[in-house]
Amino acid sequence: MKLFEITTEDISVDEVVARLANPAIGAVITFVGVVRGNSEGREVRYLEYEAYPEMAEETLRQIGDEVRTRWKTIREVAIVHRVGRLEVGEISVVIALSAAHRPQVFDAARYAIDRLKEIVPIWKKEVWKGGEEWKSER
Amino acid sequence: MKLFEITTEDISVDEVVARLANPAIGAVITFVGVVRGNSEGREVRYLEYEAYPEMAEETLRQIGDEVRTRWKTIREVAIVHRVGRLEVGEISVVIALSAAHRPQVFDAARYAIDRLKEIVPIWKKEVWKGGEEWKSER
Amino acid sequence: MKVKVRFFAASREAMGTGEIEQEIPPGSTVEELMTLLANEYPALRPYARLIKVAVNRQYAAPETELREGDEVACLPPVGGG
Amino acid sequence: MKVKVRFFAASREAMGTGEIEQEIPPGSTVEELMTLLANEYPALRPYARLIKVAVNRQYAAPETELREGDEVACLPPVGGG
Repeated sequence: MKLFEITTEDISVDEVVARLANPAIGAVITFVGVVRGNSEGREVRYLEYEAYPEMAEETLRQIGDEVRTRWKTIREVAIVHRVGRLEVGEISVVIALSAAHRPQVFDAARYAIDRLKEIVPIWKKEVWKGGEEWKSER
Repeated sequence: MKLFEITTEDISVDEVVARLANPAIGAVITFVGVVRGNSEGREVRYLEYEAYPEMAEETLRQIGDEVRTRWKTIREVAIVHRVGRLEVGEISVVIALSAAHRPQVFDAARYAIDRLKEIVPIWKKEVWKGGEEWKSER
Repeated sequence: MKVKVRFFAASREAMGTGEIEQEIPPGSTVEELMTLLANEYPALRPYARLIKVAVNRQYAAPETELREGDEVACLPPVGGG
Repeated sequence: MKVKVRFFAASREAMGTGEIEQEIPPGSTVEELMTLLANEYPALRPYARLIKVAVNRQYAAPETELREGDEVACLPPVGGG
Protein backbone atom coordinates (compact mmCIF):
# COMPACT_ATOMS: atom_id res chain seq x y z
CA MET A 1 0.00 0.00 0.00
CA LYS A 2 1.41 3.37 -1.00
CA LEU A 3 1.78 5.96 1.75
CA PHE A 4 2.11 8.83 -0.76
CA GLU A 5 -0.19 8.76 -3.72
CA ILE A 6 -1.78 10.86 -6.45
CA THR A 7 -5.06 9.27 -7.43
CA THR A 8 -7.99 9.95 -9.72
CA GLU A 9 -10.36 7.95 -7.49
CA ASP A 10 -12.59 8.92 -4.56
CA ILE A 11 -10.60 9.10 -1.32
CA SER A 12 -11.81 7.39 1.86
CA VAL A 13 -10.45 8.73 5.15
CA ASP A 14 -10.87 5.30 6.75
CA GLU A 15 -8.86 3.70 3.98
CA VAL A 16 -5.99 6.19 4.38
CA VAL A 17 -6.01 5.77 8.17
CA ALA A 18 -5.87 2.00 7.67
CA ARG A 19 -2.61 2.40 5.73
CA LEU A 20 -0.99 3.43 9.03
CA ALA A 21 -2.24 0.40 10.97
CA ASN A 22 0.28 -0.68 13.59
CA PRO A 23 -0.28 -1.97 17.13
CA ALA A 24 2.01 0.76 18.51
CA ILE A 25 -0.17 3.70 17.45
CA GLY A 26 -2.70 5.32 19.75
CA ALA A 27 -3.64 8.43 17.83
CA VAL A 28 -4.12 9.45 14.23
CA ILE A 29 -4.66 13.03 13.10
CA THR A 30 -6.09 13.63 9.69
CA PHE A 31 -6.43 16.77 7.64
CA VAL A 32 -9.18 16.38 5.06
CA GLY A 33 -9.46 18.92 2.23
CA VAL A 34 -12.98 19.31 0.86
CA VAL A 35 -14.16 21.16 -2.26
CA ARG A 36 -15.98 24.30 -1.11
CA GLY A 37 -19.09 25.49 -2.91
CA ASN A 38 -17.99 29.10 -2.98
CA SER A 39 -14.82 31.11 -3.29
CA GLU A 40 -14.52 34.88 -3.00
CA GLY A 41 -18.25 35.23 -3.34
CA ARG A 42 -18.51 33.12 -6.47
CA GLU A 43 -20.48 29.91 -6.63
CA VAL A 44 -18.04 27.17 -7.58
CA ARG A 45 -19.38 24.60 -10.04
CA TYR A 46 -16.45 22.22 -9.72
CA LEU A 47 -12.66 22.09 -9.44
CA GLU A 48 -10.08 20.65 -11.76
CA TYR A 49 -6.92 19.43 -10.07
CA GLU A 50 -3.84 18.74 -12.14
CA ALA A 51 -0.57 17.24 -10.90
CA TYR A 52 2.90 16.45 -12.08
CA PRO A 53 2.25 13.05 -10.61
CA GLU A 54 5.73 11.52 -10.49
CA MET A 55 7.21 14.61 -8.84
CA ALA A 56 4.15 15.17 -6.66
CA GLU A 57 4.46 11.72 -5.09
CA GLU A 58 8.15 12.36 -4.47
CA THR A 59 7.48 15.72 -2.78
CA LEU A 60 4.70 14.17 -0.69
CA ARG A 61 7.22 11.58 0.47
CA GLN A 62 9.69 14.39 1.20
CA ILE A 63 7.09 16.10 3.40
CA GLY A 64 6.58 12.82 5.26
CA ASP A 65 10.35 12.60 5.84
CA GLU A 66 10.51 16.22 7.02
CA VAL A 67 7.68 15.63 9.49
CA ARG A 68 9.25 12.52 10.95
CA THR A 69 12.61 14.24 11.25
CA ARG A 70 11.14 17.21 13.11
CA TRP A 71 8.67 15.34 15.31
CA LYS A 72 10.17 12.15 16.63
CA THR A 73 6.83 11.07 18.09
CA ILE A 74 5.29 10.78 14.62
CA ARG A 75 5.36 7.18 13.59
CA GLU A 76 4.04 7.22 10.06
CA VAL A 77 2.65 9.68 7.53
CA ALA A 78 0.33 9.01 4.60
CA ILE A 79 -0.81 11.61 2.08
CA VAL A 80 -3.26 10.90 -0.73
CA HIS A 81 -4.24 13.68 -3.14
CA ARG A 82 -6.91 13.35 -5.76
CA VAL A 83 -6.69 14.96 -9.20
CA GLY A 84 -9.12 15.42 -12.08
CA ARG A 85 -12.58 16.90 -11.81
CA LEU A 86 -13.92 17.20 -8.24
CA GLU A 87 -17.44 18.20 -7.31
CA VAL A 88 -18.41 20.37 -4.35
CA GLY A 89 -18.22 18.34 -1.12
CA GLU A 90 -15.75 15.80 -2.47
CA ILE A 91 -12.44 15.12 -0.73
CA SER A 92 -9.37 16.52 -2.49
CA VAL A 93 -6.69 15.43 -0.03
CA VAL A 94 -6.22 13.36 3.11
CA ILE A 95 -3.12 13.74 5.26
CA ALA A 96 -2.89 11.22 8.09
CA LEU A 97 -0.23 11.11 10.81
CA SER A 98 0.06 8.45 13.46
CA ALA A 99 1.73 8.58 16.85
CA ALA A 100 1.91 6.54 20.01
CA HIS A 101 0.48 9.46 21.98
CA ARG A 102 -1.25 12.68 21.06
CA PRO A 103 1.13 15.53 22.02
CA GLN A 104 2.64 17.33 19.03
CA VAL A 105 0.70 15.54 16.32
CA PHE A 106 -1.33 18.68 15.72
CA ASP A 107 1.75 20.82 15.02
CA ALA A 108 3.03 18.10 12.73
CA ALA A 109 -0.26 17.94 10.82
CA ARG A 110 -0.33 21.68 10.37
CA TYR A 111 3.23 21.61 9.08
CA ALA A 112 2.36 18.87 6.58
CA ILE A 113 -0.57 20.69 5.00
CA ASP A 114 1.34 24.00 4.91
CA ARG A 115 4.25 22.34 3.13
CA LEU A 116 1.92 20.52 0.75
CA LYS A 117 0.43 23.82 -0.35
CA GLU A 118 3.93 25.26 -0.72
CA ILE A 119 5.96 22.66 -2.61
CA VAL A 120 3.85 19.88 -4.11
CA PRO A 121 3.34 20.29 -7.87
CA ILE A 122 -0.45 20.18 -7.90
CA TRP A 123 -2.64 22.88 -9.39
CA LYS A 124 -6.27 23.76 -8.90
CA LYS A 125 -8.57 25.41 -11.40
CA GLU A 126 -11.81 26.84 -10.08
CA VAL A 127 -14.69 26.68 -12.48
CA TRP A 128 -17.67 28.89 -11.80
CA LYS A 129 -20.60 29.98 -13.94
CA GLY A 130 -19.07 31.91 -16.79
CA GLY A 131 -15.43 31.63 -15.90
CA GLU A 132 -12.47 29.72 -14.55
CA GLU A 133 -9.17 30.49 -12.86
CA TRP A 134 -6.04 28.70 -11.71
CA LYS A 135 -5.68 29.29 -7.97
CA SER A 136 -2.57 29.30 -5.83
CA GLU A 137 -1.78 30.19 -2.25
CA ARG A 138 0.51 33.06 -3.18
CA MET B 1 -27.75 12.60 12.56
CA LYS B 2 -26.27 13.15 16.02
CA LEU B 3 -23.14 15.28 16.23
CA PHE B 4 -22.29 14.01 19.73
CA GLU B 5 -22.73 10.34 20.36
CA ILE B 6 -21.75 7.46 22.59
CA THR B 7 -21.99 4.25 20.60
CA THR B 8 -21.28 0.57 21.00
CA GLU B 9 -20.69 0.13 17.26
CA ASP B 10 -17.59 0.37 15.08
CA ILE B 11 -16.76 3.98 14.20
CA SER B 12 -16.04 5.04 10.62
CA VAL B 13 -14.04 8.26 10.17
CA ASP B 14 -15.72 8.84 6.81
CA GLU B 15 -19.14 8.53 8.36
CA VAL B 16 -18.32 11.07 11.10
CA VAL B 17 -16.81 13.49 8.56
CA ALA B 18 -20.00 13.14 6.49
CA ARG B 19 -22.03 14.39 9.46
CA LEU B 20 -20.38 17.79 8.92
CA ALA B 21 -21.24 17.98 5.20
CA ASN B 22 -21.91 21.56 4.15
CA PRO B 23 -20.98 23.37 0.93
CA ALA B 24 -19.24 26.10 2.96
CA ILE B 25 -16.55 23.86 4.45
CA GLY B 26 -13.12 23.48 2.93
CA ALA B 27 -11.24 21.63 5.64
CA VAL B 28 -11.96 18.97 8.22
CA ILE B 29 -9.53 17.96 10.94
CA THR B 30 -10.05 14.68 12.69
CA PHE B 31 -8.50 13.22 15.78
CA VAL B 32 -8.80 9.44 15.77
CA GLY B 33 -8.09 7.50 18.96
CA VAL B 34 -6.90 3.94 18.36
CA VAL B 35 -6.46 1.09 20.87
CA ARG B 36 -2.74 0.56 21.33
CA GLY B 37 -1.30 -2.92 21.71
CA ASN B 38 0.92 -1.99 24.60
CA SER B 39 0.93 0.29 27.60
CA GLU B 40 3.79 0.86 30.00
CA GLY B 41 5.53 -2.20 28.65
CA ARG B 42 2.56 -4.50 29.05
CA GLU B 43 0.90 -6.22 26.13
CA VAL B 44 -2.72 -5.09 26.09
CA ARG B 45 -5.26 -7.80 25.25
CA TYR B 46 -8.21 -5.44 24.92
CA LEU B 47 -9.83 -2.36 26.47
CA GLU B 48 -13.18 -1.96 28.16
CA TYR B 49 -14.69 1.50 27.85
CA GLU B 50 -17.55 2.48 30.10
CA ALA B 51 -19.55 5.72 29.96
CA TYR B 52 -22.23 7.57 31.81
CA PRO B 53 -23.84 7.91 28.42
CA GLU B 54 -26.48 10.60 29.00
CA MET B 55 -23.99 12.89 30.72
CA ALA B 56 -21.18 11.98 28.33
CA GLU B 57 -23.18 13.12 25.29
CA GLU B 58 -24.02 16.36 27.10
CA THR B 59 -20.37 17.05 27.95
CA LEU B 60 -19.33 16.24 24.37
CA ARG B 61 -21.86 18.82 23.18
CA GLN B 62 -20.47 21.27 25.76
CA ILE B 63 -16.97 20.77 24.30
CA GLY B 64 -18.36 21.47 20.84
CA ASP B 65 -19.90 24.71 22.13
CA GLU B 66 -16.67 25.71 23.85
CA VAL B 67 -14.68 25.13 20.66
CA ARG B 68 -17.05 27.17 18.51
CA THR B 69 -17.07 29.99 21.04
CA ARG B 70 -13.28 30.17 21.14
CA TRP B 71 -12.58 29.65 17.45
CA LYS B 72 -15.04 31.52 15.31
CA THR B 73 -13.69 29.87 12.17
CA ILE B 74 -14.88 26.46 13.32
CA ARG B 75 -18.15 25.72 11.64
CA GLU B 76 -19.21 22.42 13.14
CA VAL B 77 -17.93 19.82 15.57
CA ALA B 78 -18.83 16.13 15.80
CA ILE B 79 -17.54 13.73 18.44
CA VAL B 80 -18.34 10.03 18.50
CA HIS B 81 -16.93 7.83 21.27
CA ARG B 82 -17.27 4.08 21.36
CA VAL B 83 -17.78 2.07 24.56
CA GLY B 84 -17.72 -1.62 25.42
CA ARG B 85 -14.95 -4.03 24.57
CA LEU B 86 -12.45 -2.73 22.00
CA GLU B 87 -9.68 -4.77 20.42
CA VAL B 88 -6.19 -3.53 19.59
CA GLY B 89 -6.27 -1.38 16.44
CA GLU B 90 -9.95 -0.46 16.77
CA ILE B 91 -11.09 3.17 16.86
CA SER B 92 -12.21 4.43 20.28
CA VAL B 93 -13.06 8.02 19.38
CA VAL B 94 -13.35 10.33 16.40
CA ILE B 95 -13.39 14.10 16.82
CA ALA B 96 -14.08 16.01 13.61
CA LEU B 97 -14.02 19.79 13.17
CA SER B 98 -14.93 21.63 10.01
CA ALA B 99 -13.93 25.09 8.88
CA ALA B 100 -14.07 27.19 5.74
CA HIS B 101 -10.27 27.49 5.78
CA ARG B 102 -7.51 25.70 7.59
CA PRO B 103 -5.93 28.24 9.98
CA GLN B 104 -6.62 27.53 13.65
CA VAL B 105 -8.44 24.23 13.19
CA PHE B 106 -5.44 22.41 14.62
CA ASP B 107 -5.49 24.37 17.87
CA ALA B 108 -9.22 23.77 18.10
CA ALA B 109 -8.80 20.02 17.56
CA ARG B 110 -6.12 19.81 20.22
CA TYR B 111 -8.36 21.69 22.65
CA ALA B 112 -11.26 19.32 21.94
CA ILE B 113 -9.33 16.12 22.67
CA ASP B 114 -7.69 17.64 25.76
CA ARG B 115 -11.08 18.64 27.15
CA LEU B 116 -12.58 15.27 26.29
CA LYS B 117 -9.94 13.54 28.39
CA GLU B 118 -10.57 16.03 31.19
CA ILE B 119 -14.34 16.23 31.60
CA VAL B 120 -16.24 13.56 29.69
CA PRO B 121 -17.49 10.76 31.95
CA ILE B 122 -15.91 7.85 30.11
CA TRP B 123 -13.59 5.32 31.72
CA LYS B 124 -11.11 2.92 30.26
CA LYS B 125 -10.03 -0.39 31.73
CA GLU B 126 -6.88 -1.95 30.34
CA VAL B 127 -6.89 -5.70 30.29
CA TRP B 128 -3.58 -7.46 29.89
CA LYS B 129 -2.45 -11.04 30.48
CA GLY B 130 -2.99 -11.65 34.15
CA GLY B 131 -4.43 -8.31 35.18
CA GLU B 132 -6.51 -5.24 34.56
CA GLU B 133 -6.59 -1.61 35.58
CA TRP B 134 -8.78 1.47 35.23
CA LYS B 135 -6.71 4.17 33.56
CA SER B 136 -7.06 7.92 33.77
CA GLU B 137 -5.04 10.89 32.59
CA ARG B 138 -4.33 12.16 36.08
CA MET C 1 -35.85 11.89 51.31
CA LYS C 2 -34.47 9.63 48.63
CA VAL C 3 -31.89 10.16 45.88
CA LYS C 4 -30.65 7.83 43.19
CA VAL C 5 -26.88 7.24 43.28
CA ARG C 6 -25.05 5.84 40.25
CA PHE C 7 -21.56 4.34 40.26
CA PHE C 8 -19.18 3.93 37.36
CA ALA C 9 -15.93 2.14 36.55
CA ALA C 10 -13.81 1.39 39.66
CA SER C 11 -16.50 2.68 42.04
CA ARG C 12 -19.15 0.51 40.35
CA GLU C 13 -16.93 -2.55 40.71
CA ALA C 14 -16.21 -1.70 44.36
CA MET C 15 -19.91 -1.32 45.10
CA GLY C 16 -20.88 -4.40 43.11
CA THR C 17 -23.73 -2.42 41.59
CA GLY C 18 -24.22 0.52 39.26
CA GLU C 19 -27.09 2.12 41.13
CA ILE C 20 -28.66 2.40 44.57
CA GLU C 21 -31.47 4.36 46.17
CA GLN C 22 -30.20 6.22 49.21
CA GLU C 23 -32.24 7.69 52.05
CA ILE C 24 -30.74 11.00 53.25
CA PRO C 25 -31.84 13.74 55.63
CA PRO C 26 -33.68 16.55 53.85
CA GLY C 27 -31.34 19.42 52.97
CA SER C 28 -28.26 17.18 52.73
CA THR C 29 -25.40 18.41 50.58
CA VAL C 30 -23.32 16.42 48.11
CA GLU C 31 -20.52 16.31 50.67
CA GLU C 32 -22.81 14.96 53.37
CA LEU C 33 -24.10 12.27 51.04
CA MET C 34 -20.54 11.22 50.19
CA THR C 35 -19.59 11.00 53.88
CA LEU C 36 -22.70 8.94 54.55
CA LEU C 37 -21.89 6.58 51.66
CA ALA C 38 -18.28 6.15 52.81
CA ASN C 39 -19.53 5.22 56.29
CA GLU C 40 -22.13 2.83 55.00
CA TYR C 41 -20.03 1.20 52.23
CA PRO C 42 -16.41 0.61 53.34
CA ALA C 43 -15.61 -0.70 49.81
CA LEU C 44 -16.15 2.81 48.50
CA ARG C 45 -13.61 4.48 50.79
CA PRO C 46 -10.47 4.04 48.64
CA TYR C 47 -12.25 5.95 45.86
CA ALA C 48 -14.04 8.58 47.96
CA ARG C 49 -11.30 11.20 47.67
CA LEU C 50 -10.88 10.79 43.92
CA ILE C 51 -14.54 10.86 43.03
CA LYS C 52 -16.15 13.89 41.41
CA VAL C 53 -19.88 14.14 41.74
CA ALA C 54 -22.49 15.00 39.15
CA VAL C 55 -26.04 15.92 40.10
CA ASN C 56 -28.58 15.47 37.34
CA ARG C 57 -25.75 15.07 34.80
CA GLN C 58 -23.86 18.23 35.74
CA TYR C 59 -20.65 18.40 37.74
CA ALA C 60 -21.62 19.65 41.22
CA ALA C 61 -19.67 21.29 44.05
CA PRO C 62 -19.54 19.59 47.51
CA GLU C 63 -21.83 22.25 49.01
CA THR C 64 -24.60 21.65 46.45
CA GLU C 65 -27.88 20.91 48.22
CA LEU C 66 -29.70 17.78 47.09
CA ARG C 67 -33.42 17.37 46.43
CA GLU C 68 -35.76 14.45 46.46
CA GLY C 69 -35.30 12.31 43.36
CA ASP C 70 -31.97 13.81 42.27
CA GLU C 71 -29.68 11.58 40.20
CA VAL C 72 -26.27 11.71 41.84
CA ALA C 73 -23.34 10.10 39.99
CA CYS C 74 -20.00 9.07 41.48
CA LEU C 75 -17.36 9.71 38.82
CA PRO C 76 -13.83 8.34 39.33
CA PRO C 77 -11.11 10.11 37.32
CA VAL C 78 -12.21 9.87 33.69
CA GLY C 79 -10.16 8.20 30.99
CA GLY C 80 -11.84 8.67 27.65
CA GLY C 81 -10.12 9.19 24.33
CA MET D 1 21.49 18.86 -27.33
CA LYS D 2 17.86 18.08 -26.55
CA VAL D 3 15.86 18.28 -23.36
CA LYS D 4 12.24 17.41 -22.69
CA VAL D 5 10.17 20.32 -21.34
CA ARG D 6 6.87 19.71 -19.56
CA PHE D 7 4.18 22.32 -18.89
CA PHE D 8 1.43 22.26 -16.29
CA ALA D 9 -1.75 24.13 -15.42
CA ALA D 10 -1.77 27.73 -16.76
CA SER D 11 1.53 27.28 -18.62
CA ARG D 12 0.25 24.09 -20.27
CA GLU D 13 -2.89 25.88 -21.42
CA ALA D 14 -0.84 28.83 -22.69
CA MET D 15 1.44 26.51 -24.65
CA GLY D 16 -1.42 24.37 -25.93
CA THR D 17 0.63 21.29 -25.07
CA GLY D 18 1.97 19.51 -22.02
CA GLU D 19 5.34 18.58 -23.46
CA ILE D 20 7.87 19.62 -26.07
CA GLU D 21 11.36 18.59 -27.07
CA GLN D 22 13.68 21.59 -27.07
CA GLU D 23 17.06 21.92 -28.77
CA ILE D 24 19.49 23.96 -26.64
CA PRO D 25 23.21 24.77 -26.80
CA PRO D 26 25.33 22.31 -24.79
CA GLY D 27 26.02 23.63 -21.29
CA SER D 28 22.85 25.75 -21.14
CA THR D 29 21.48 26.57 -17.71
CA VAL D 30 17.88 26.50 -16.55
CA GLU D 31 17.79 30.28 -16.82
CA GLU D 32 19.07 30.22 -20.40
CA LEU D 33 16.46 27.64 -21.36
CA MET D 34 13.70 29.77 -19.86
CA THR D 35 14.88 32.86 -21.74
CA LEU D 36 14.99 30.86 -24.94
CA LEU D 37 11.46 29.51 -24.37
CA ALA D 38 10.08 32.99 -23.61
CA ASN D 39 11.57 34.26 -26.86
CA GLU D 40 10.30 31.37 -28.91
CA TYR D 41 6.82 31.12 -27.30
CA PRO D 42 5.28 34.56 -26.62
CA ALA D 43 2.27 32.85 -25.00
CA LEU D 44 4.55 31.69 -22.21
CA ARG D 45 5.80 35.20 -21.28
CA PRO D 46 3.05 36.17 -18.81
CA TYR D 47 3.99 33.07 -16.76
CA ALA D 48 7.75 33.18 -17.15
CA ARG D 49 8.43 35.15 -13.98
CA LEU D 50 6.13 33.04 -11.82
CA ILE D 51 7.38 29.68 -12.99
CA LYS D 52 9.62 27.52 -10.84
CA VAL D 53 11.61 24.91 -12.63
CA ALA D 54 12.18 21.29 -11.78
CA VAL D 55 14.89 19.23 -13.41
CA ASN D 56 14.35 15.49 -13.28
CA ARG D 57 11.59 16.00 -10.68
CA GLN D 58 13.63 18.16 -8.31
CA TYR D 59 13.28 21.90 -7.86
CA ALA D 60 16.31 23.44 -9.58
CA ALA D 61 18.06 26.82 -9.25
CA PRO D 62 18.35 29.09 -12.37
CA GLU D 63 22.09 28.42 -12.62
CA THR D 64 21.64 24.63 -12.79
CA GLU D 65 23.36 23.25 -15.88
CA LEU D 66 21.26 21.02 -18.09
CA ARG D 67 22.27 17.75 -19.72
CA GLU D 68 21.10 15.88 -22.76
CA GLY D 69 17.78 14.15 -22.08
CA ASP D 70 16.92 16.03 -18.89
CA GLU D 71 13.25 16.36 -18.00
CA VAL D 72 12.61 20.02 -17.29
CA ALA D 73 9.22 21.00 -15.85
CA CYS D 74 7.67 24.47 -15.82
CA LEU D 75 5.73 24.79 -12.56
CA PRO D 76 3.38 27.76 -12.09
CA PRO D 77 2.55 28.60 -8.44
CA VAL D 78 1.14 25.39 -6.95
CA GLY D 79 -2.33 25.15 -5.47
CA GLY D 80 -2.81 21.72 -3.97
CA GLY D 81 -4.75 20.92 -0.85
